[in-house]
Amino acid sequence: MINRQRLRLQGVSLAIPVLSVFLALAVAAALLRASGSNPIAAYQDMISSAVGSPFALGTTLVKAVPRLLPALGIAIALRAGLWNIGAEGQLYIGALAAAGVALYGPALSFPFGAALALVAAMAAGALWGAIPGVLRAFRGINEVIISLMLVYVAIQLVNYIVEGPWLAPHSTFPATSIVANAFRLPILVPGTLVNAGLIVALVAVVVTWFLISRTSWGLRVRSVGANERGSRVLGVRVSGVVVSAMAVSGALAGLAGGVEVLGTRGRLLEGLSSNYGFEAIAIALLGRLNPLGIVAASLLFGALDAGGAGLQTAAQGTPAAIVPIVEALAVVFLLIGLGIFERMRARQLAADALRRSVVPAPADESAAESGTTGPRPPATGRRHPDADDATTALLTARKAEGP
Amino acid sequence: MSRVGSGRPHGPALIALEGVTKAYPGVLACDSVDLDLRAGEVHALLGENGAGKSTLVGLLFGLQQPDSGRIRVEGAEVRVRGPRDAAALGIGFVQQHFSSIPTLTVGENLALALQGAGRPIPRRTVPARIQELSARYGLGVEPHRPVGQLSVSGQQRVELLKALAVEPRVLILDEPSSLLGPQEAEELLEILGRMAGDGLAILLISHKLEEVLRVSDRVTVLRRGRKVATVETASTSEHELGRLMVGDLATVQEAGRPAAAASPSDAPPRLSIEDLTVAGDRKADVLRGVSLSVSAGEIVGLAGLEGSGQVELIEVVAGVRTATSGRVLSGGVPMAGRSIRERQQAGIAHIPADRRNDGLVGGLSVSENLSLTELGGGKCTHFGLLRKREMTRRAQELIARYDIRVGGPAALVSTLSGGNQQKVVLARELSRDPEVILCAYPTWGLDFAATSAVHAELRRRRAEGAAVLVASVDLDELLAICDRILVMQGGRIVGEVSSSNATAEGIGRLMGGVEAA
Amino acid sequence: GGSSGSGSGSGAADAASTGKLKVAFILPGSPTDQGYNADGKRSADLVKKELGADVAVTDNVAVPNQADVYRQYAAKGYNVVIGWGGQFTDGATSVSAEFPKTDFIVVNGASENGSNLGSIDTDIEQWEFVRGFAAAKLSKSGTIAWVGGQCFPATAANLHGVEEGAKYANPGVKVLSTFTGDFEDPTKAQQATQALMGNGADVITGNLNNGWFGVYKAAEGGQGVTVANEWIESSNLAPGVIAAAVLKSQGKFVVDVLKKVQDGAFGGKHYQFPLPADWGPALSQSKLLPNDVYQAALDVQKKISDGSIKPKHDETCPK
Amino acid sequence: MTSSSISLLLVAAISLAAPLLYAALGETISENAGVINIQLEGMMLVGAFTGVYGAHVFHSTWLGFLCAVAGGVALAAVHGVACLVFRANQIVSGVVLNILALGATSYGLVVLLGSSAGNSVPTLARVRIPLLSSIPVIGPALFDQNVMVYVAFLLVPVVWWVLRRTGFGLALQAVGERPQAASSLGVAVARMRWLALLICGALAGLGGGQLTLAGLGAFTQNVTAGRGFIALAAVVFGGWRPWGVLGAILLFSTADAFQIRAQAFGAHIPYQFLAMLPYLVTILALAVLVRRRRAPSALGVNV
Ligand SMILES: Nc1ncnc2c1ncn2[C@@H]1O[C@H](COP(=O)(O)OP(=O)(O)OP(=O)(O)O)[C@@H](O)[C@H]1O
Ligand SMILES: Nc1ncnc2c1ncn2[C@@H]1O[C@H](COP(=O)(O)OP(=O)(O)OP(=O)(O)O)[C@@H](O)[C@H]1O
Ligand SMILES: [Mg+2]
Ligand SMILES: [Mg+2]
Repeated sequence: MINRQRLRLQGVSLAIPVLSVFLALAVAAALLRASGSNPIAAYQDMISSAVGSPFALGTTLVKAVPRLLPALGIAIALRAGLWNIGAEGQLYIGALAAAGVALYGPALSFPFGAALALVAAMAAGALWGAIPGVLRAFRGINEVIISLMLVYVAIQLVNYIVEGPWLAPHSTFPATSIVANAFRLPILVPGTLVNAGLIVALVAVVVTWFLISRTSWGLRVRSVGANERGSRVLGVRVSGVVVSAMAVSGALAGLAGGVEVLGTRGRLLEGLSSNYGFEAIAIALLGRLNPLGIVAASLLFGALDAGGAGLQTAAQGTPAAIVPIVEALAVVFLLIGLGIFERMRARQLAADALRRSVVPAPADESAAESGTTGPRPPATGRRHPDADDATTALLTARKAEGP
Repeated sequence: MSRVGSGRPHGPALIALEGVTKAYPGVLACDSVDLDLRAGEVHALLGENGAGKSTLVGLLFGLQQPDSGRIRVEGAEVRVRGPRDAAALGIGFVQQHFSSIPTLTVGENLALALQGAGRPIPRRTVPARIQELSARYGLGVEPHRPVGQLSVSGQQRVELLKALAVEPRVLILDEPSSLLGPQEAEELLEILGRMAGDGLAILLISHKLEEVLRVSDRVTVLRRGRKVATVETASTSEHELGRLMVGDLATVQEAGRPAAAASPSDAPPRLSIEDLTVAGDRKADVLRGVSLSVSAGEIVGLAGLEGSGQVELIEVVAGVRTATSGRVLSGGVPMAGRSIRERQQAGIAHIPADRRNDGLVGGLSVSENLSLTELGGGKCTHFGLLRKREMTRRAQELIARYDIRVGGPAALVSTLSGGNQQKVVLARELSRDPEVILCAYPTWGLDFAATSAVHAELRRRRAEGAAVLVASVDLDELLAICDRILVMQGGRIVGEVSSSNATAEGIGRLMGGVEAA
Repeated sequence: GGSSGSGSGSGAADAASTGKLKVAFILPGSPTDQGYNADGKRSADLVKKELGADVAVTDNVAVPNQADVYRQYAAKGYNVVIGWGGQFTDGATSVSAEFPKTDFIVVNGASENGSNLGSIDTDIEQWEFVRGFAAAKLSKSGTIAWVGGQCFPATAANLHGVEEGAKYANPGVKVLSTFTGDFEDPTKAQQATQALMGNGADVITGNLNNGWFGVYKAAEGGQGVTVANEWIESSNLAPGVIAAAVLKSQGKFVVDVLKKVQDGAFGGKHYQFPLPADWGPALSQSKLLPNDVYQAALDVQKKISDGSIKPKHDETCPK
Repeated sequence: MTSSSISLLLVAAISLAAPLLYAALGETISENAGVINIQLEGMMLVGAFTGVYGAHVFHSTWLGFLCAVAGGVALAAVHGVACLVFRANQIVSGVVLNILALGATSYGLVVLLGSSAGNSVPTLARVRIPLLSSIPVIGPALFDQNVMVYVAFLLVPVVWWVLRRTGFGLALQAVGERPQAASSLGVAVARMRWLALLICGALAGLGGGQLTLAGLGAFTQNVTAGRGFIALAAVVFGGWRPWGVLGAILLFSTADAFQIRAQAFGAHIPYQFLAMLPYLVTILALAVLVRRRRAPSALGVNV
């Protein structure tokens, strides 16, 4: 009985993403019809350019990577109770550093050149991310504003560099020269666009998971995120954690910039990122700050982006804006679906408790709360998704921002 | 101590709960509970942590809706959908967790409460209303101070004021005295007695059996969401109530008085504090020239009203707060300039007053909480990597040793009951075998069984030669475990008594008497 | 239509065999911008009209997505895919290698591969010289202004063309210039224009997209301030201030190059277009533009096309 | 700089501040009630669009403003459904609604306003206040602007008064600070949050409308160009209080008005660095004038 219910909940949880994409497509179909396009054909093209062939799948992966890396970083910052809104800027600065090393750095041979450029990208991203961290830790200044303001500064800086000092000779648009092969991330799967950036991203997923859950630094980060004041009382140097978490967060975003320059684009140019760093905020939270969840969420965004090219070209007569509309509606419906799911689950658990009269455990033995007595589904201790926990933690941390 | 109960003959039920049941996801918090409350009585509600007391009274106030069962007011079935309904029915409520908005002033909070109860009054008249209520019940508060800046007892008074402002017929109080000093608690009990005398029905939740015996007319005991019994106070005893609550008293360690101060040796004190001063956030200094010393094998108590500086003193020694002047020496070594971590390594343990916010990290697991102070040094980590297996093993050992009732090391600390949370703090701090133990309010909000466990552990540590400094507002607690008690008032030490010849009344006068000046 | 990476140029061959040309345009921004992207859309319409081709347009293609869109069109069997702007060079370069049977053109680019990738550009300073000349003649204060978005070779050449033309008309003219950092933000452009007007400019030129809306609004707030904008006659957008436009719509060049494609003479080359002798007026006329100024400007245009005036090509950004 | 150019700079600063001020005051109300709106930018953008569309359809600038309000409220309502009803994370919802707003207005621009005739509406005239407007230097900036600029600035004391002096404001803050406590005090938490959110939507919509109906007389794709984010930052910078928010916005808009004029005055600094100026000034001001106010405790936390 319980199993059947649990199965049903699992079924619902799997159906939600599918259903929400479907609903978004249904709404967009009306817009496509209204402007004279054939929705079925448009969607066929959309799906085939996202997942229809090995090449398409590769494109989805390539588009997931620059979202995945900053999202991992944002998740780390959030684990420490910090909002890194500035991943977009850190990404650009990372790209700038990678291009700088590749174009003007030492003449290294293949793996070393690319590796050095990636390290430079991470270092530069870390530096850009650490600025709001330092101001937060030592001056108590809200990291949200600083990291956001630094996005605009970073973009203008990159514009300056590619429009002026590093502009490629005879270029008709603001971009540097193509970097030498020793610095490129090579294509992994011939016949697709999948480059070694994917490996970098996968390594980053594992490393992030490892850092957070397997190192003493990760434990300090989670501790500060969950309770800043308490962590301080327990002897954690909070300022160290704040600065390092923001730096690591920036490093991951910077790495994304490096991967874009050395892998996908081959050079630094204006408009390198189309809001990857901002979308990554949604991805990190949608993935509930959990590396695997973030991988899934960035694949969703990557697929929607890759599908966008198919949809855009098929839907002649319909404004290209149909693509972001589908993308956003899919996520809005997903959010609503998850909300409905959480409600169903809570109602189910309360009903279980009533039906079985699962009595709270003896006093001072709240095993019932920690989910050990009684045949109850797992994970009941976590009524709120991690993301909400992080928000709560963040706000608790704010409270402790004493003089 | 004299009884302050109304002693009036009991009338018919003013308000009654019939078979109410309330389930939370995974927990049946109230299971067919019956309870009736009569005009003019003080009715106490007892039960261990998590027994369902707060949930039950929350139903009366409309904070939650029962899954089944009825609420009757003067015989008629009613639905209480929220505080506005409750106010209309004449129910006032002082919640266990303060329900004031800390950033708003006392006056604004009162205005908000009245507005929420459906009885808004013009903003101009609020101070006058506060004045009037304060005068009637002897509750001094300043209308223009933000509530967050008041001492805990001040906040408690604001809660009372808000409940009384709606002129209730029924007043529910959920652990109102847990943070009050003896004098204030005494005053509160008197007020309650007076109000019952005026015909109010009062429902009082408390963990202090002695208080319950003194003030109530009847007692209802809950255990694991079920009602165990309702008894006439006159015909019961502390022992019987304890048995009703816990079920089996044999598991509870008996709290005996300490043997008179073991051997006040001539050895230099383990912990000494010299002329410590801490400037306050506001005008008055928090600590003013405090000096004291604690020897190895001694428990020293710090008595005082909430806000008289005991907690701050402990925080300075622990390194959480910095002193403006003065010295702290541990084992003769000055602690100035040492970080919290370094003090921990120097053998100082700290059990903070606010365990949820200061002592634990709720979002982490039990084993992670137990390891947080052990990062580095190889016990739980190896070159910066967590030794998960070792952490789990150690956590299991501590869970067993300190009898922490929890599913396992991986359970989130926030899911533990208050008593078990406190045991996690104790286990973590004491597992380092500290030579100096600082505790503030070590049993705040804990039930009977948990309290005795904490006391027993502190006594055991003393026997092993630790120097223990305990701050508490609960004089009975200090009398039960301390060798010496220092009384603090307004940031100074105003007296010292040896626990063998002290009485609660005597210390209480010392604590409060000077303050009145 | 599946989009596989390599070797699927078959669609293009099919289309070619049916004889009807299929051309796709990829625009970087919004075709409603009354500027560069609108000209792209207009060029697409011209191609349809002149060549009877099947024309597809995709707008708002961000830099990171350009190659995907190129590839979609190539895979769908379009014979020619045109990227509207130099920033499409990278996408065209990579996809042209994957689809050898499809031709790729970058407008305002410089790439060529000798087979299926070529580009189109114009000697922009020759047009802008005419605009600069008219602007200086129009100015009563002797100060004109140029408002731009960002500075890179093409936009710098635009500015210098205007400057040179203005100096030619009136050696004592002052040409003020500002880059707002954003072609699209009309509020910034409005602010910049107001500032330039505050410094005495009474004729405003420039190089913007959506930013033009802000220029018009600012000019409307001034006294006797007029605007000389770009691409096509569009004085209906702000009849009170738009005195002239430099007519440099690139559709005609695209048609020319597409004809070469049809004739099999494309050859993957770069095509650079000077102001042609048969261009027609390079300046639009309006009631705000005195006829003598208009006629003088047309004279200048004639001298440019016959080579007696040679505007310099200068790509350097002002320091 | 001469006094007349300073005067012109101030005129520009004040009119640049107005749209930001509407959005930021709306956000101040909403954040005080615990609802964070990353989609402030999106609400401005939708308001900017519906404002122009409304003014075009109804041939009235004032009805245009009304439509701007409706547009902002509509996007706020989507946020409310996602977060207040279905408990979605407020940040995720906000980020995504920005994408939706940009897509939807770009779509609407092509479909509804595509023709250049539709995309040109009359703008508000300036209303010169006699005497006051002739005060040297500051007169024109403060007393020779369009009506909606005056309204924006008058809203500052109004919002202050509502938040600090009315029962509604008290309840709002209670909800943002301690929602559980507020609920037990009888405050209808959900209703208050909805109200605050919709007011924010209305004001953000007005801010967008101010940009297009008072400023440009047209809608262009992404016409807000990040101003919603600046308003969001101003709320934090201003310490969640109307007067602080006003200060933050004036600082930013003055720096912005200055940087764009610096080139016209012949400053030999690359324009990219000038464009950074407002952001750098904000960072610097924050670093120097440390004012640590904390956010409402329950900001972004669903209840
Ligand atoms: N909102 C809630 N959601 C889920 N479970 C809850 C909630 N509130 C209370 N519980 C659970 O219901 C049970 C009864 O809790 P309640 O607060 O009523 O206990 P209590 O008797 O007041 O304890 P204490 O003496 O510690 O205050 C506990 O197991 C508690 O964890
Ligand atoms: N943010 C911080 N707050 C408090 N202490 C810190 C902080 N960062 C590092 N430390 C302390 O600095 C030292 C080095 O930290 P780390 O945990 O990396 O050590 P480790 O390499 O794991 O050492 P071991 O191998 O002995 O476990 C430790 O004593 C650690 O507790
Ligand atoms: Mg309780
Ligand atoms: Mg370690």
